[in-house]
Amino acid sequence: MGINLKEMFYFNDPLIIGSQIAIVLTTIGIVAGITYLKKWKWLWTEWLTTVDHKKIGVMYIISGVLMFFRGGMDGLLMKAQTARPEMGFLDAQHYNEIFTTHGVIMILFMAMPMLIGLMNVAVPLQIGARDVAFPQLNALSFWLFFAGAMLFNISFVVGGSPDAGWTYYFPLAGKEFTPGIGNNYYAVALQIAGIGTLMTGINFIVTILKMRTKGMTLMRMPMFTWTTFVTCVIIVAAFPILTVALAMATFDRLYGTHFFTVSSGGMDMLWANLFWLWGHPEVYIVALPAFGIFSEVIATFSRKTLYGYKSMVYSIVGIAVLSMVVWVHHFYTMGAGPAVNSIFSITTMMIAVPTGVKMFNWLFTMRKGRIKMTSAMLWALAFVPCFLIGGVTGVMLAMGAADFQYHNTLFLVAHFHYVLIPGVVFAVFAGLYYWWPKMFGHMLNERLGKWHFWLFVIGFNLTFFPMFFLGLKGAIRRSYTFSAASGFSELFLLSAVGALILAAGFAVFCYNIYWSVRYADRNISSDPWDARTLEWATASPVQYYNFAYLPEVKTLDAFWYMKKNNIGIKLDENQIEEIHMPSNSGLPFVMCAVFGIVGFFLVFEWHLAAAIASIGIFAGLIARSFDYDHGYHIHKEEILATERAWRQAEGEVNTRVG
Amino acid sequence: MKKWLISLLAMSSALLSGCQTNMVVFEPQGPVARSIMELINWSLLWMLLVVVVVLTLFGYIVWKYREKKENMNYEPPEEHGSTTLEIIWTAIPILIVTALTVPTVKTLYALENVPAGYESKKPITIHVTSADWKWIFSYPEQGIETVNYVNIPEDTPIDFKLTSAGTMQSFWIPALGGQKYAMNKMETQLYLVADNPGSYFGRNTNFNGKGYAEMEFEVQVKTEKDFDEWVSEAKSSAPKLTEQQYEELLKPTHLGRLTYSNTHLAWVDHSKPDSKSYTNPELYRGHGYPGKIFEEEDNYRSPDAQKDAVQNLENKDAHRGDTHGH
Amino acid sequence: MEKKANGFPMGHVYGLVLSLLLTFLAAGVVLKTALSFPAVMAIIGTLAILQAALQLFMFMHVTEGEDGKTNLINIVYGVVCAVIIVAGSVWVLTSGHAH
Amino acid sequence: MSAKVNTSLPLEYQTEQNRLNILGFWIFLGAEIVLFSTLFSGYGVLGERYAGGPVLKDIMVFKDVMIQTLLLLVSSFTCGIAIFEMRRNNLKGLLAWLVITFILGAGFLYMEINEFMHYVHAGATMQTSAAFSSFFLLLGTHGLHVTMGIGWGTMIIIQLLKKGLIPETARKTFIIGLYWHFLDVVWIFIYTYVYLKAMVS
Ligand code: HEA
Ligand code: HEA
Ligand SMILES: [Cu+2]
Repeated sequence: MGINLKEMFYFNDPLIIGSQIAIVLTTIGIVAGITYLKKWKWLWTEWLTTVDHKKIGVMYIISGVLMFFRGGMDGLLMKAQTARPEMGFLDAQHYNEIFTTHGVIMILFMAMPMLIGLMNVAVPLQIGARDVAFPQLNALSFWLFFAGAMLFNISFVVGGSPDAGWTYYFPLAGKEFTPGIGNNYYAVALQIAGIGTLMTGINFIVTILKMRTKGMTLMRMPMFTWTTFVTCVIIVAAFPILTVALAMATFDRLYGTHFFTVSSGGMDMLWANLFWLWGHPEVYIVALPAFGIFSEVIATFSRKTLYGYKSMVYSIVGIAVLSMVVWVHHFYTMGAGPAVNSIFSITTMMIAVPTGVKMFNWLFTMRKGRIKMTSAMLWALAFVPCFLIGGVTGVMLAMGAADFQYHNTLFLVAHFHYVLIPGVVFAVFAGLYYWWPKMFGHMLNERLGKWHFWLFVIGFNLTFFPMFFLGLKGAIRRSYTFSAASGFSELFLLSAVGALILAAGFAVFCYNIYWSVRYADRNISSDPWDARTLEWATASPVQYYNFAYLPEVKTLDAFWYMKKNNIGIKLDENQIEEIHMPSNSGLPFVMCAVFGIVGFFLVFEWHLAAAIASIGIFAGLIARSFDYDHGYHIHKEEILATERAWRQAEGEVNTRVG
Repeated sequence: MKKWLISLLAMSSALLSGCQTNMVVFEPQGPVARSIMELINWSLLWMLLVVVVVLTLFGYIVWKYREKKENMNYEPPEEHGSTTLEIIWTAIPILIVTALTVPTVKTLYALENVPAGYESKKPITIHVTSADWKWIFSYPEQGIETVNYVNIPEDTPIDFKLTSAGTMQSFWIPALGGQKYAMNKMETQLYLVADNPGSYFGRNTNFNGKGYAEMEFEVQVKTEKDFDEWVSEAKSSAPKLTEQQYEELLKPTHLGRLTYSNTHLAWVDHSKPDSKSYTNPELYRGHGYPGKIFEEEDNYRSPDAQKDAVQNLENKDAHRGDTHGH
Repeated sequence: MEKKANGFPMGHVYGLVLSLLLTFLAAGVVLKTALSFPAVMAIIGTLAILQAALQLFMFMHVTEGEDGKTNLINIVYGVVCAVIIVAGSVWVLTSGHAH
Repeated sequence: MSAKVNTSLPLEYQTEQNRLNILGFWIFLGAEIVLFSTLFSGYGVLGERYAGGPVLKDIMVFKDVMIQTLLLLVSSFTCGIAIFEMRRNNLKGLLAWLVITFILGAGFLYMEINEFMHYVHAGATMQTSAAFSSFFLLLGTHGLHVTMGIGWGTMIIIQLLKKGLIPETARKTFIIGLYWHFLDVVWIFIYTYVYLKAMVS
């Protein structure tokens, strides 16, 4: 295994050299900064080894925001390239790499961590628990995700980017047609991150089933907790499929097997089949928690309980079940015959029914309410019309025969951005504006928030609405250029301009974070929105033990009920007992490094090195098996002191949006 | 939301009235594309209804119940839902979905057969073989093979039999009908009919590597007389394709139009499960770190393939990404 | 939950005997009978499912403990997914023109 | 997470954390069902695509498959006895039966490795054809699980020796018991849908 540095860091491409320099400089900057501020110890004890679900949530969110930058930059580059016909800004190879990384990063390394991050922050609090069921596993999940994300991201500057689309269709993605190592990154990095996600799924299922506080029956759970639970069920049912599909892909690429190859009996259709068996549930994995966030936000800012709570629950369960039986709608054109296509057309269209139930329930939650136009609520409001368009075009795609004309055109690209951006990105923004005070003890600036909102929503529609028409005119996806004669030019330009506005919106959001961290008022209520669920019953930012003692729940919207009836709000000091907490652990972080290294060696096909490095994985597992750490206890006095302090400060609060 | 509403209305009224929209999907040039368009129009109607209803409701509610200075004291009522309403908004979507399902299934089945009204006419079979990054059309009955263009007679059902020599492609002539995949060692099938003579645009829509964007072809629809003339002319004047030339043809390149007076089906039909594979990974080397390549027994390896590959690598720095020079 | 019995756990012994029986029965059907392929597959498929259920209930005690119901729902859901994945894939990839 | 202990339950259920772990493991087994069924779907689709290479039916030795099956079935039984002994608080019995279980498992592994070597000699490797790629992936994944099970079991035996029967070791033992039975279930399907099916066709 000779190592050729020239080929590893191909030094002949300005774009890539630029990125390499930027990465090196940023890394040096960060290391120097931390050293200068003497923050290494703090970083290690407070963050890298933490098992606190709230901190893990914050780390997920930070990674998600960073990945949004990367994915967004990819999106902007693509828009720049197709702004005019026959542009020479990117060549075909670059464009292919960029849409591949854009798709993967946006879905797996942006949407997933953002939502899992918010789950981590909110769900244990919403059910009145001290932490998740397996705090250390939770940390490991995060660090595996992180290892996968980092491994995937270095592909742009080391060794070559994957370039077979986020759908990674074989045989193109196999060694027969892409012999470079670029596509190895996809198979290996997604595998590592996927294992992390699977463990998150198991962790939250157990947490939600077993760790609800007294009186919180399933039908009293906040809607975000419900969607998290159902999402995790889908994760557990879908991610193992990805694990196997990726294992097959890895074997084909690294060891010359014949699962999806052209030669020796392989079948490329099997990849498409397995990919979408996972891939379709995956889009609901990202959409359902988003629906949960909207439910919380809409109920809070309409000052009403969620309309049709029960049918909301049944509809998410319905969506979850249906999501497992629609995968073929992504390849109606593969020629499986009218019987197959008919069945899957029907199952797919049926998803419109439970989704519609949710839509109407949201609308009727607002009816007779008092709708407060905070930034968080604005996102939820914009979601309704935008997602509606994405949804109905989805139903159009679902009609197998019609899909023969839409498939792989920009109509499809418009559809999925119209569901993914309102359905995920809007929700994440809504969630961040909503839970920000809970996470950090200060609010995001509402005025900047509105700028962010309007720029982003207008830019989004301007970018993607023209794509419906482009698709109907015959413009295809994944094409790096188009001819002037095609008549696509105006709409493409319009779309590019929209993307700039969109980016400006996101830039305002980043500035908002910066501004708020520096200048926002710290003197705010622990319940600034007059909200309804238990996470608002404790301090902001939340004490590391969450609750002094676990609250008792009597109804849905538990905290609202507590406030209205003035029960359980005041601290009952007699109820305070010692609290048992799990200890921090450096093992997850070490495992992240080991997995990253093994993954890197595998990507470069240095099998011996990978085998040796993977001993580290087993060492980690053994170390964990022999770890009998029982955690520690917080003493009563400490709890009392903390509680008295924040409850006293609460009286002097001057910031409350109420 | 008004903006969307207006543009949606504008769009659909333009579509439904059938005037010039420049949208190829709405300007069908044959019965297959027409039946799909009718299905699409049907769905648009219903979707428009859904969008209008939901947006109206949305606009009304948000406007009426927004927080104002006057209603700051208004405390919303406790209400938990309504079974009647729940039933209504479950049932109506089910009805709409049913209204969409029935024609969808009908069309799906219809598309697998010769279009209605053309059953009496004997279809012409054309084998379509896609390779990186070109389209090869074989007329077994006529004994002709063309590359990157296909001539067909008007008003005659064409039975396209699709397969691929390597990667997965999708065969699409939007003016004439929907698309289908072409896959190695697999045969998919598509009936199309063209109403009128003319030139239509066809292409691959399934991403298959560097040369994907340019993987297009032209469909020339001729009168039957012109078509027969073209056939006999091609038969008499076009050169014969040899196996060796064919292997050359399958390399990942862009080519212009070619015509031959025989077909490659004589020695290989890529749709057969045990047909020979013509893969040569060396020709796909790009930038970045080279990975291991696995030798397959039936890999295509002409004597100069290796040389080509080496040259390919040497040139790659000079013009990365544009190996297709046309 | 099992009692803290002192004797030998006969339940386990019966389980073993039964599972051996099912295994040999399946082999017997395959080796000694001349039924058609679908018939044999149906029979041995049923035997496999029986035997899996036997392991689940007699050895693994799925329904035991305070989460017995959850465990059972979980396993049933897993099995439903398994059927969808296996039967669905085979159906989709072997129908139509895709040979 | 609290260390409250309910002594009326068997050791492995006594603490809250133990109950969480056991439920979590069941959910994990749900994921394993999906994982293996995906492998089966791969074999179901590719299993006959020998691409002109050797055919499983011709090279397999049914007698050896039967022995593997018996080894695994009996080990599943002995594993059940081990857990039974654990519930009687009989550490010695537990250890003895566990050791027997893993020895049987090792026997199974030995047979399986031999079987694979035999196939490789007969010209059927993972690279030979799609059928053998999917065969080896399915069987290999199961075999890897058995290997991991033995390694993990060894760790637990060491811990039992060091710490005796306490709620934590009991939970770990109980969980590996579940795991071991599950591997037996998977094997039943391999036996039926891979080996017996090959004999029929
Ligand atoms: C968050 C992600 C998300 C969501 C929620 C959806 C939701 C839906 N999607 Fe989408 N989809 C994607 C992400 C998503 N999709 C992605 C990423 C791709 C492309 C991947 C790729 O190829 O790269 C894709 C592709 C895709 C295809 C494949 C097309 C092709 O490749 O040719 C199809 C086809 O059926 C489809 C259908 C649907 C349907 C029917 C819904 C439904 O769930 C929508 C339901 C919602 C509504 C309908 C609106 C509200 C309902 C009412 C107001 C009730 C009344 C309505 C009616 C009766 C109609 N989607
Ligand atoms: C959650 C998922 C998600 C999200 C949020 C997005 C967001 C965006 N996507 Fe999307 N996209 C996908 C998922 C997503 N995408 C997927 C799955 C594919 C298919 C891939 C494939 O074919 O394999 C795809 C494909 C895809 C294509 C099609 C490529 C093709 O087929 O030819 C395009 C083209 O325009 C595009 C554009 C964009 C743009 C402009 C955004 C914007 O919304 C991005 C906005 C974000 C920013 C702009 C952040 C950057 C901001 C700054 C850096 C601040 C500084 C400001 C300035 C420099 C001005 N995407
Ligand atoms: Cu889908």
